[in-house]
Order: sequence, then C-alpha cells, then structure tokens
Amino acid sequence: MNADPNVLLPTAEPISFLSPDGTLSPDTPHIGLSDADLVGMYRDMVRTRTLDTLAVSLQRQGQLGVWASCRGQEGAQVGCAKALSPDDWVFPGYRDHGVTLVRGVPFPNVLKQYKGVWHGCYNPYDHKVASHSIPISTQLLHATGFATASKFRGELNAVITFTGEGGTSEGDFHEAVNYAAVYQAPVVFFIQNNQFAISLPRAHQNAAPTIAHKGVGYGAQGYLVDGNDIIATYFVTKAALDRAKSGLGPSIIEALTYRMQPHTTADDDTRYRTREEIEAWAEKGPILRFERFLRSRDLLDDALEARIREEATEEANLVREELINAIAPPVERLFDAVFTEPTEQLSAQKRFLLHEMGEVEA
Amino acid sequence: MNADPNVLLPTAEPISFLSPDGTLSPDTPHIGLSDADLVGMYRDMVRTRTLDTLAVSLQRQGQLGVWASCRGQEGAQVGCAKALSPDDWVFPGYRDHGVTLVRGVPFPNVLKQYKGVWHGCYNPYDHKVASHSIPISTQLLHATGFATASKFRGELNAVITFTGEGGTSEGDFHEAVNYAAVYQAPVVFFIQNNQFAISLPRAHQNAAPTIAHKGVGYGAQGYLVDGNDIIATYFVTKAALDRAKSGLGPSIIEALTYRMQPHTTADDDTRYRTREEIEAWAEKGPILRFERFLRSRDLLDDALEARIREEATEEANLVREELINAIAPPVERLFDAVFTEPTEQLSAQKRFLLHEMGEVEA
Amino acid sequence: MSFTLAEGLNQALHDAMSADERVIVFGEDVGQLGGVFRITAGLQAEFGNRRCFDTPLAESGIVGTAVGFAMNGFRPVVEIQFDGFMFPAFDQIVSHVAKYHSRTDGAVRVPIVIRIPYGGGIGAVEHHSESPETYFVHTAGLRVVTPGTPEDAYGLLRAAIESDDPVIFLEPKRRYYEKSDGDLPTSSAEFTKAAYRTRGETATIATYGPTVRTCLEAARVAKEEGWSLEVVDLRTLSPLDIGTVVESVERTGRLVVVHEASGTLGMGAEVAALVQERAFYSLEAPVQRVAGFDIPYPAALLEEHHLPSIDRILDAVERTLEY
Amino acid sequence: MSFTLAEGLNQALHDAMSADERVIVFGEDVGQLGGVFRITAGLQAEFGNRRCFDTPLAESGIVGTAVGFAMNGFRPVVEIQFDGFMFPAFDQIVSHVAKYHSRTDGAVRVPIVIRIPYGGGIGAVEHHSESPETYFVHTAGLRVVTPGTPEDAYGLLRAAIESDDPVIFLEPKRRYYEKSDGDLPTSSAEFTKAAYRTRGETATIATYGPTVRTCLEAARVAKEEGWSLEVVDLRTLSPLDIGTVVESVERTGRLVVVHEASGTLGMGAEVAALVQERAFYSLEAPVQRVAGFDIPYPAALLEEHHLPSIDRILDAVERTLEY
Ligand SMILES: Cc1ncc(C[n+]2csc(CCOP(=O)(O)OP(=O)(O)O)c2C)c(N)n1
Ligand SMILES: Cc1ncc(C[n+]2csc(CCOP(=O)(O)OP(=O)(O)O)c2C)c(N)n1
Ligand SMILES: [Mg+2]
Ligand SMILES: [Mg+2]
Repeated sequence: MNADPNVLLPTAEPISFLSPDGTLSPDTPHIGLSDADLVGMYRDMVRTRTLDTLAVSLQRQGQLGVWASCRGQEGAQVGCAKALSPDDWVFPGYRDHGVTLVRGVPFPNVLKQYKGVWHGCYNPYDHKVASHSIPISTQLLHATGFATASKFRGELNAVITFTGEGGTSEGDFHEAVNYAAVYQAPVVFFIQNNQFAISLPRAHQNAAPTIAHKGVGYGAQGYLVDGNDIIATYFVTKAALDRAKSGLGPSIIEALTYRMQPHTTADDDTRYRTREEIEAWAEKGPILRFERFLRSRDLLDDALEARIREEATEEANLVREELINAIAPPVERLFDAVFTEPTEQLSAQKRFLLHEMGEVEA
Repeated sequence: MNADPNVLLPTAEPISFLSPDGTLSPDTPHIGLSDADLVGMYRDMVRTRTLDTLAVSLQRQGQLGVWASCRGQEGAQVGCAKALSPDDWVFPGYRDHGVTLVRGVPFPNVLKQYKGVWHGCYNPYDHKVASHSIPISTQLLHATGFATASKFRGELNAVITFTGEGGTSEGDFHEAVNYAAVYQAPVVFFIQNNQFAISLPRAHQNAAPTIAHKGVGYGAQGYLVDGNDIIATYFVTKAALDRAKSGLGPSIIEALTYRMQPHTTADDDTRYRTREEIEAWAEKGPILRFERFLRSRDLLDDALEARIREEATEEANLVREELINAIAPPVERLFDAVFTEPTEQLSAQKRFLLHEMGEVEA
Repeated sequence: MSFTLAEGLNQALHDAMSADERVIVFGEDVGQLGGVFRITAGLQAEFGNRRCFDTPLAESGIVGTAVGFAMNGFRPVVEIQFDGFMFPAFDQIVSHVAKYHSRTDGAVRVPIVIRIPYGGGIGAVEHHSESPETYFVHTAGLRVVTPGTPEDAYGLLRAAIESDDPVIFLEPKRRYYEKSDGDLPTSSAEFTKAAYRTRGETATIATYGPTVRTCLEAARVAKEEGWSLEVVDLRTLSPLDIGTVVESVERTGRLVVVHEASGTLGMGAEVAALVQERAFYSLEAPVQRVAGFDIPYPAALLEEHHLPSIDRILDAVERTLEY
Repeated sequence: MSFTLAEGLNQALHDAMSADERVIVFGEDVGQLGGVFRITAGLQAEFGNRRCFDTPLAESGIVGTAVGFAMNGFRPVVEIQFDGFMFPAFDQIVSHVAKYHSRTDGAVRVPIVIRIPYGGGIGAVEHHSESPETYFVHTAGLRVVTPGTPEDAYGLLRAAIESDDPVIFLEPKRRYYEKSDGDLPTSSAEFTKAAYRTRGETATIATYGPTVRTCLEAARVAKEEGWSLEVVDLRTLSPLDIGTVVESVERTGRLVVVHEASGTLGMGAEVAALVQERAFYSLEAPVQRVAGFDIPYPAALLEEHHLPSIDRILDAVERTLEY
C-alpha cells in the first residue's frame, strides 16, 4: 500500500493509438489481437449499434417504457469487454449494452427489462454479469465485495464495474474504490465519461483535472484513455485487469467518449446541448474510426462490411420478434420471488390476488 | 476549474517548522504572529489539555456518560482555530474541544452534551460553531452548503470543518469535497489524522499515499502538515482560508497527529496498540515542543508557565462546578423543541407525560 | 382556465421565489433542463443560476448542503429526482434535517422542503415507483405533505415553503398531468387539515396523493350501486389530522384506508390504530386496508396488480358492509 | 451455568463460523477489538482475518460489499456499530439487499445478516439509542428479528445466519448483560413464531427486544394487583406472527403493545391494525400502544421519560380494563 503517488497518476494526455482518421500511432505497443479478433471487435460494435438503434425504435413504437441508448460509446464498451476473461465478472449500469452483448447476455432479455417484463431478466450466474443497476454507482460496492471474495478464495479472476462520470460523484463510488484499494481487490472501475449526466455537463460534475486523477487519493491506479479508440480501450483495460489479477489492486479507468443520443428516450437534449457539439463528436466516433483502420489494413472491405451489417440486422429482427412476444411471468412470481421460502403472509396475499383475478376460491 | 494537478498535490513531506526539540526551521516563512499571539496559543493548548483532563476525570466520577479526549491533538486544534477570523464558521466533530474552546464555546456546555443534559448545549449562532456532529463526516456537507451560501451573498468569510482520517472513508466526505470544489465554496476540510479510528490503524483505513492526495481528485488543494507543530498548522490553515476567501475553492488539510488517549473513555486501547507506540508519540507532542520553542525565545519562563497552568486549573474548577450542577431542561422542551410551532399531536403527548408526572390534570 | 398538478407546482415555486429571495431551488437537472418532469422549468432563466441550480449527482450532497444553506439564512427547496433515489439522502434527512431544531432546542431552524416525485403507475423501470412515506412519517421532526389535487399542489407547496419546519413534499408523479378546471390559486393552503373530497354515509375512504383520484372514481362507481362514499384526502401525513377521519367514521361507522405503499406499516396501519382507539364504538366493522402488497414494487407489466384499483377498493367497502 | 445475551450472540457467531466456512464477519472494529460491545470478541483470533475483519469507516460500504460477498458464495454477517449509523447503509439495504432476490426471480440469493445494536436506556450520546425497526419492517424483502432473551440471542442469531434470506438482526443493547440461568443453547431457534413469556387472562401484552424484560417486570407487579398478564414476545417482526397475538387476544379481550420506537407507525400500529381486523369482536377495548413519543430520542438525563416504564404499561392495561 501507500504506493508511489507519481505512478498512480494518469498520463497527462489520454492514451490513444487510433486517430479519428483511422491511422494507428507508430508508438502503439504490442497488443496481441489477431486479425480475427479485430474484425470481431468491429462486428460487436456494429451489433451493438444496430441493436441499440432497434431499441430506440421499439421504444417509439410503445414496446419499451424507456431506453437508455449507448450510441457513441460502442468503442469504450466493446473495447473493455473484449479484454475480459471468461471467468471475470461484470457489474454494469443501465447503459452498458455493448458490454453485456459481448458477454453473451441475450439482448432480448436486456430489452425485456425496459419493457417491464421483470426487473432483472437474466440470471447473473449464466454470463457472470450482475443485474444492471439503476441506482447510480451502488453496484460498485457489489463489485468490490465480489472481487474481494474471489481473492479470499484464491481465484484468479477479476471484476469490472461501470459507472458514468456523473456516477463518480456518489458516495458509493468513493466507498467502493476505497474498500477495493484497502483490500487490494481485483476490480476495475470503468468510468465512461460521456460528457453528460442527463443535462449536467462534465465540467459541473466535478472540478478535478481528470476523473482518472481520483485514483491516487485511494491508492488506486488511474488511467485516462480515449474511449472512442477501441484499441486503446482494450489495451488499457487489459493492463488494469492484469494488474488486478497480479494482486496489485484496483484501477480507475476514465474512458473519454460521448453520448450521441439524449439521456434516454424520455429526454429532450435540445434543451442543454447543441447539434454542432454532437456533430463534432460524431466525427470522432468509435465505429467510423475503426472501420477506416480495418480498411487501411485490408481487414475490411465493402463485402465484409455489408455481410456484418446484414447479419446484425437479421439478429435485430429476431430480437425484435422475441421482445414483441415477451409477456410477463405469472403473478404468483411477484410473491414467490420475494424470499427463498414462502411466508404465510405473502402466500395469503398471493391467494387474495388470485382470487380477485378469479383464479382461486377465496 | 480543472486546475493544474501538480499544484493541487501536497508536498512530499509534511510541512513542519518546529522540530520536536523546539527549534524553528530557518526556512520558516513570515507567519505574522506576535509574541502575545504565541503565548496565547500556548495558553489555549494548556487550557485544552487541562479541561480535557478534567473531562476524563468527570467521566470516571460518573458525571459524564462518555468522553472523547483530544489529548495529543491540541497543536492541530488550537493551531487551526487561531487562524480563523471572527466571521468564519466552524463545523466540528465530537473530539474538537480545542477548536471550540478557542472559538469561545463555553466548555461547560460542551461537557453537558456528554452528561446528557441535551444533545446540543450551545447556540451555534453565538460563536459561529455548529453543533458537534456525531454521525461521522455528515457535517462536512453542512459546511459546504453553508460556505456556498456565504459566497452567494458575497460575504468574505470562510468555513472550516473537521473529521478524522477515518471519516474520510465515508461517502459524505466525498460528496462534500466534490460539491465544494464544483461550487468553489470557501471551505477548508481539516482532517486530523490521529492514526486511529477507534481500533483501526490508518493503514487499514485507506491505501492512499497520504490523505492530502485526495484533494487532486476533486480539484481541491491538498496540504500535508505536521499537526503537532502548531506553527505549521496555523500557517497552512491560514493559507487554505486565504485561498478559500479569494475564491480559489476548497482545500483538504491532513494534519498528522496522534490520539494519546483511548478512543473514548469506553474504549480499551490496550487491545490494539502498544504503550511503546504511545510513548514514542508523546515525545513528539505538540505542547512540549512549543514550550521548548517559547522558552528558547524567552517568551516563557517557569513563572509564566506556572501562572498559565494555575489559571487553567482555576478555570477547570469553575467548569467542574457548573457541570456538576447542570440539570436537564424541563421535559416540556422534549416536545416543544421538535417543531417551530407546536402540533396538536405533540401537545397531547406532552400533556400525557406531564399528567403521568403528576404535573397536570389528564 | 385549467391547470395541471405539474403546473400548479411550477407556479408555486415561481411565486415562492418571487415572494422571498431566500427561497432557492436545487437538485439534479433542475436548472437548464427544468427537471426531468419540468417542475422547475423556467426558474433558472427567471431567477438566475444562484437561485435555481444543478447539483452534482449525489443525493446525500443535495440534502446535506441544504442543511448548510438553511443554517445560513436560505430556504432551500430541493428536488430528489425519483423516489427510489431518496435513500442515499436518508441519513441526512433522519440524522440532521429531522433533528437539528430539537438538537439545538430551537436555536437552529431548517426550513427545507424536499420535493420527491413518488409512486407508481407510470410503467417505469425499477426504483422509479416507490412510495416511501412511511419512512418519513415514522421519523419524528419531519412534516410530510402530499397533494392529491392540482389546487393542493399549488397551495400545499406554498405552505411547505413558508413553513419554518422541514417538510417532505411528496408529489404523486402519475398525477402530474391531471387537470383542474379552476384558476390557479395564489396563496398557500391550510397545512394541517385533511379535506373531504366527497361526502357520503355508507363508508369513509381515507387516502392521499395518487389514490385520491382512484378513490373518487370508486366513489362515482359506488354511487351506481347505491353507496355514498365519503372520501377524505389526508393531505398532511405528518402530523396526521386523524380528527377529520374520526369525525367521518363516527357518522359512517366504516373505514377503508387506501394507498400504494406496502400494507405492512403503511399509513393504513396508523390510521387503523388511531381510529380503533378513538372511534371504537363507532366502528361497525374492522378498518380495512387497501394497499400495495408486501413485495418490491413490480415491473411495469405487472404493476396494475399491485396498485389499488377501483374494484379492490369497492371490495373492501363491501367487506365492511358485510361484516 | 448462566450466560448473558451478549455471550449468547458471541457464541452463536462462533458456532456458526465453525459450522460453515462460508460465514464471514465484518464491520467497524469487529476484528482485533472484538466490536465495541465485544460481540465479535475472539473470532478473528480463532478464524483468522479473512473470516473476521475490520472494514474502513463507511456503512454503505459494509452492506454494499456484503451483497458482493453474498453473490460470490459467502454468508456475510455484518455489524453496524450503532443503530444511528445504519442510515448511511439504508440505500444498499432497501435498494439491493431487499430486492436482489426478487429482482432476479430467485436466481441471486443474498444470505446476509445485518446485526444492529439498537434502542436506548444506556445513557448514550445522540444517535446511539435509535429504534429503527419500522424502516425495515415496512421494506418488503427483509426478515427482521430481535431477541428478547439470552436464549433467543443465541438461537435466533443461528437461525438468521442459516436463513438464505437477508435478515436484519436487531440486538437490544441495553440487555446485552442480562443473564439467563440455563445452559447456552446449541442450535437455532424457530424463526417465525412469537412466544408466550408468561400466561395470563387479564390482558395481552405484545412486545419485543429490550422491552420484553420491562413487560415481564410489569406482569410481576401486576400480579400483586391481582391481574394476570400474558406477555407475548414477538421475536420476529417481519414477517410478523400475528396469529399468536390474535389467539391470545381472543382469550384476554385486551391488548397493549409496547415498544421504544416512536408510536406513529411503530410496530404497535401494525399489530393494532391487524388485531382489530382479525379479532374485532374479541376486543373489549381498543388496542393500546405504549411507545416512545414522536420526538427525536432524548438526551441521557431525559430518556427515562421516553422509555416505556412499568407504570406506563400498567396504566395502559388499566385503560383497557376501564374502557
Ligand atoms: C442514485 C441515483 N440518483 C439519480 C438517478 C437518476 N439518474 C439516472 S441516470 C442519471 C445520470 C447519470 O449520469 P452518468 O453517471 O454520467 O451516466 P450516463 O447516464 O451518462 O451514462 C441520473 C441522475 C439514479 N438513477 N440513481
Ligand atoms: C456514521 C458513523 N459511523 C460510525 C460511528 C461510530 N464511530 C464513532 S468515532 C469512530 C471512529 C472515527 O475515527 P476518525 O474519523 O479517525 O476520528 P477520531 O475518532 O480518530 O477522531 C466511529 C467508527 C459514527 N459515529 N458515525
Ligand atoms: Mg455521463
Ligand atoms: Mg482518527
């Protein structure tokens, strides 16, 4: 503990290898991604974008109550998710659709949560992905506890958890990072700084030089990365995970990115930001940039791109179908899911409801 | 905002001018304290120590429910309190007796809170000292709000608030410093790192290089100071207050000191620390050191020291008298103090109690 | 003329800020955006960003700094964005907002209003449909108020802001767009009295907030069955005006309490306990409670089962009649 | 042989940790110090500092990390140092501990026990004498348990740790040193049943935790007056075993509920509401509540007025008799 403060501070400039025009910096370290990996990253960004777009339209059609779009953040989300090992765990927020997609959580199940089928529509143990957390940053503490538990059992996995630059203002963020540093827990706090918390611009969220500068105050490693550069994001996340797995404790990664859509479908972002700002960021978007890079390396051509997009669209059609047909579980679950064993009180309330619905005698 | 991170970081070594043997470093800047000021600081440290000692004995005699001694922390407390202007406000914790004493809060009133006469036994507006806060670090948010309010009205005062190194782990610490930095509120967070939070040593409280390193993560100035050096503490606090009053925003001061007594009179510190450790710190204590310094400057001699101690003892005798005679307010206050205007419900409950006590008809 | 409950609230904030420059408004997204429900719309433009401003994302911070502002002469009206996000602020509310005045034997006043959109019925995701009133009503030192009509939205909010005590102001979010046909009120409403919303003899229905309208609809339906229900809108949950309920029950002999919050230790428990104590011989049947089940608030597709419905209310009335 | 309530708790923790290595204990000062009340004394020495360890000073952190530990196969038993310091953890308790199981339709279990010394009567400073049971009992998804005797301290804590549901375990701190003459139990107690502590016909007294003993003393005094009181120790506050209370009231016709927490929406409200509903015709008089006043918990020199006393309990019994 009490590590050298200079080492814990982030770099002065964000770590970035891929410029917006798709050129890879000559200083890029060896990253160890095969051509297939690279194309796979592209594919998952396209899938994320396509499914996210589907979700927005499903919401407009009244199929979802609300949707929090991750458009523009695919580089950060797919990049970091690709750095995970199968045994690693994920504790996501409500906008981390690219992450859960890469981890294999079926997208219809994510959508069902926004349709209101049930609050958590996938089993966290299936894909090692906790239920998305809506109360901001509360899940960070779960991640710290989970990671510490793994460490205590001598397991070699790590945990990654997500919040926004807004979420770093919550007390739970502070407690989670502090506990993690004290326990030297193998956990990575991945902060997508998408410049806004609903309407609040980052500059009013905190006055820190960067969010990555918060690390040193806990004895955690701070990393500042260009979150729209999927290669840099992958690289930095891998480094932080390796660090965690070697017993060196937690890191805070600040991934600079931009929320291209309103906060949710219920939001009106024209009240607080300009079209020009959004367009300027679109130019720096993660998919376009990576596409250019892949093309420059001859890893992508029109045909492959078309196929990838087509497959994503087909996937979206299936997802759409499943979502539209999704219905709520039987009302009994409302009562039976509360405790691990039924209580008299809840059984009586269940009978009351079923009776009211005409399904049982009083 | 987004200040230069290098400026916000604390010095590598604690700021210290006075060595344990009482020699003042030749590098000491001009501090602007008169001889009378210096003797006044000494007097207030002696008063604090004397009254704190009285409190411990009053507790043993059953006059107080419990007492949290500030022994060993007089340098930090008197030093920073002396740097305040009359218009500045103080938001203290439960152990900041040296601070409240310098501010003029009558010591019997502080004691009454531990006797259980009432929870808050002084009017915060009388001495610009908020009620001591028992839930750790919750008062830091009050301080931030109060300071921002002053700033909004264009007033020129500042606020200082206190917590321990343990208290920096609470979510409210985080939120308070962050809000203060965003609002550029004139507030100083004075952290007495007395090495323990009850039984927990500082090294298990957090893994930061120093607590002062937490500043940069908020865009707040970090200061690390030898809290047993009253001159350095005064100097650093003055700098932080001046900074705050000039509109440059909040600071975190970590004052290194040592809790010489058990956590409270209810604690048994032999379970978690050694006598040797305590004795080693006694050697570096704030009063002894300052006494040596004053003597080396001919500002103190045996006669003056004797007089100061005698006066403190006399004061303690009066305090003791007042405390022993203190009685609880009439039970009506329990009900009438809840709201600014009586409610029917509480008036009825008051009548019920008075009736039970035989003081009114049903 | 007509106005919605949301407009009543917005106008009340506006008028309160005009009337007293110590009144300030802050919370998440309340400034330029005007709040996610637009209750604070236009305030920053009119009064500037030192009277209406956004906070960082931290609820304990919102309420904790409000205590400091209040101690320093301001009268903060803060917004918690949704019911479910009140909990991080709960410590500041219980430990300081509720206690500071009595802690200092009256020396420190904390005239803070904490506005919280609450309740379900809007098809929301988890944590956006909670009914936290019990937590506040049980906490000594807080006033708890909730309007059931657009008029009261205006009048009670003005009264809350004028009060020198801390007030938890619960806004029935699914009724934000409910309309009233009258003119916007211009002054504060009486603060501590329940109100009869309909008169009747068959049974008394005590309710508040979002279910006032549901109960009025039930009363209309009941009329067709030949029952006349007396709907009492509690308005102030703490301190509770139980006298009005008792007075009604003394006439009707029957009482149903209706709310969305879970039944166990919901407001219905207190109302039932008080009424059986004060109108023991008037009650022809036990007080019935129509409340949310003792389950976490359900997902959107299932919430209708949880919320008090007209049928469920009328069934309860029937139980009191058949007892 | 005899043992105190505190010893019962300590032994229960010890035995539970021996029986199941997934059981871990953490909180502020629970390690080397053994907790400020020494309830965890000796555990770190015996089981090592990965089974019993100190946390940093942050209660949301304690409970929030417990959720993570539980999801990852452990069974955390965490200590909140005092009742008044539960509130910073309240969001984690309400938003996650209580909801995770139902959120995931049973996929995720959170077998966490949150131990909280609670209640007054020890002459403490502010925030050290709170009775927060209502906040938990009203929250769906939590089991809430509180022992009133040294035997139950052992047996209920073992049962709480064995439960796969989250349990709020409220320890009546002013009874920590209360003794029982029997031998320490060795197994868990029945979890969901109230218990008769005395039998009688004059009236029923329902109570729990710290006031079980007060009520037993009241029953002894009452005997001299020729009354025989039936004292029911509720033991589990959620879910509540109201059946036992109803059964008793059906015989006695009279009920007094006693607790330290403020009366408004205290447990007495729920008990009264249920009993008037289920034993309407058995009640000879309204259910009486003897509870703390609706005021912040008083300072030490005044707390005696706030706490239910033998006289106040007997006065309430008398009110039911004279009704
Ligand atoms: C504890 C809590 N407070 C408030 C909210 C309401 N809310 C939902 S999203 C949001 C902004 C989050 O901003 P950020 O952390 O930057 O994440 P982003 O939405 O930009 O991904 C707010 C205030 C919430 N969900 N939880
Ligand atoms: C919110 C809260 N949690 C727990 C406590 C119990 N408690 C009282 S003092 C203390 C340790 C405080 O340590 P530190 O902040 O270093 O201050 P010190 O006592 O050393 O001055 C604890 C845990 C409390 N008062 N408030
Ligand atoms: Mg954001
Ligand atoms: Mg300390």
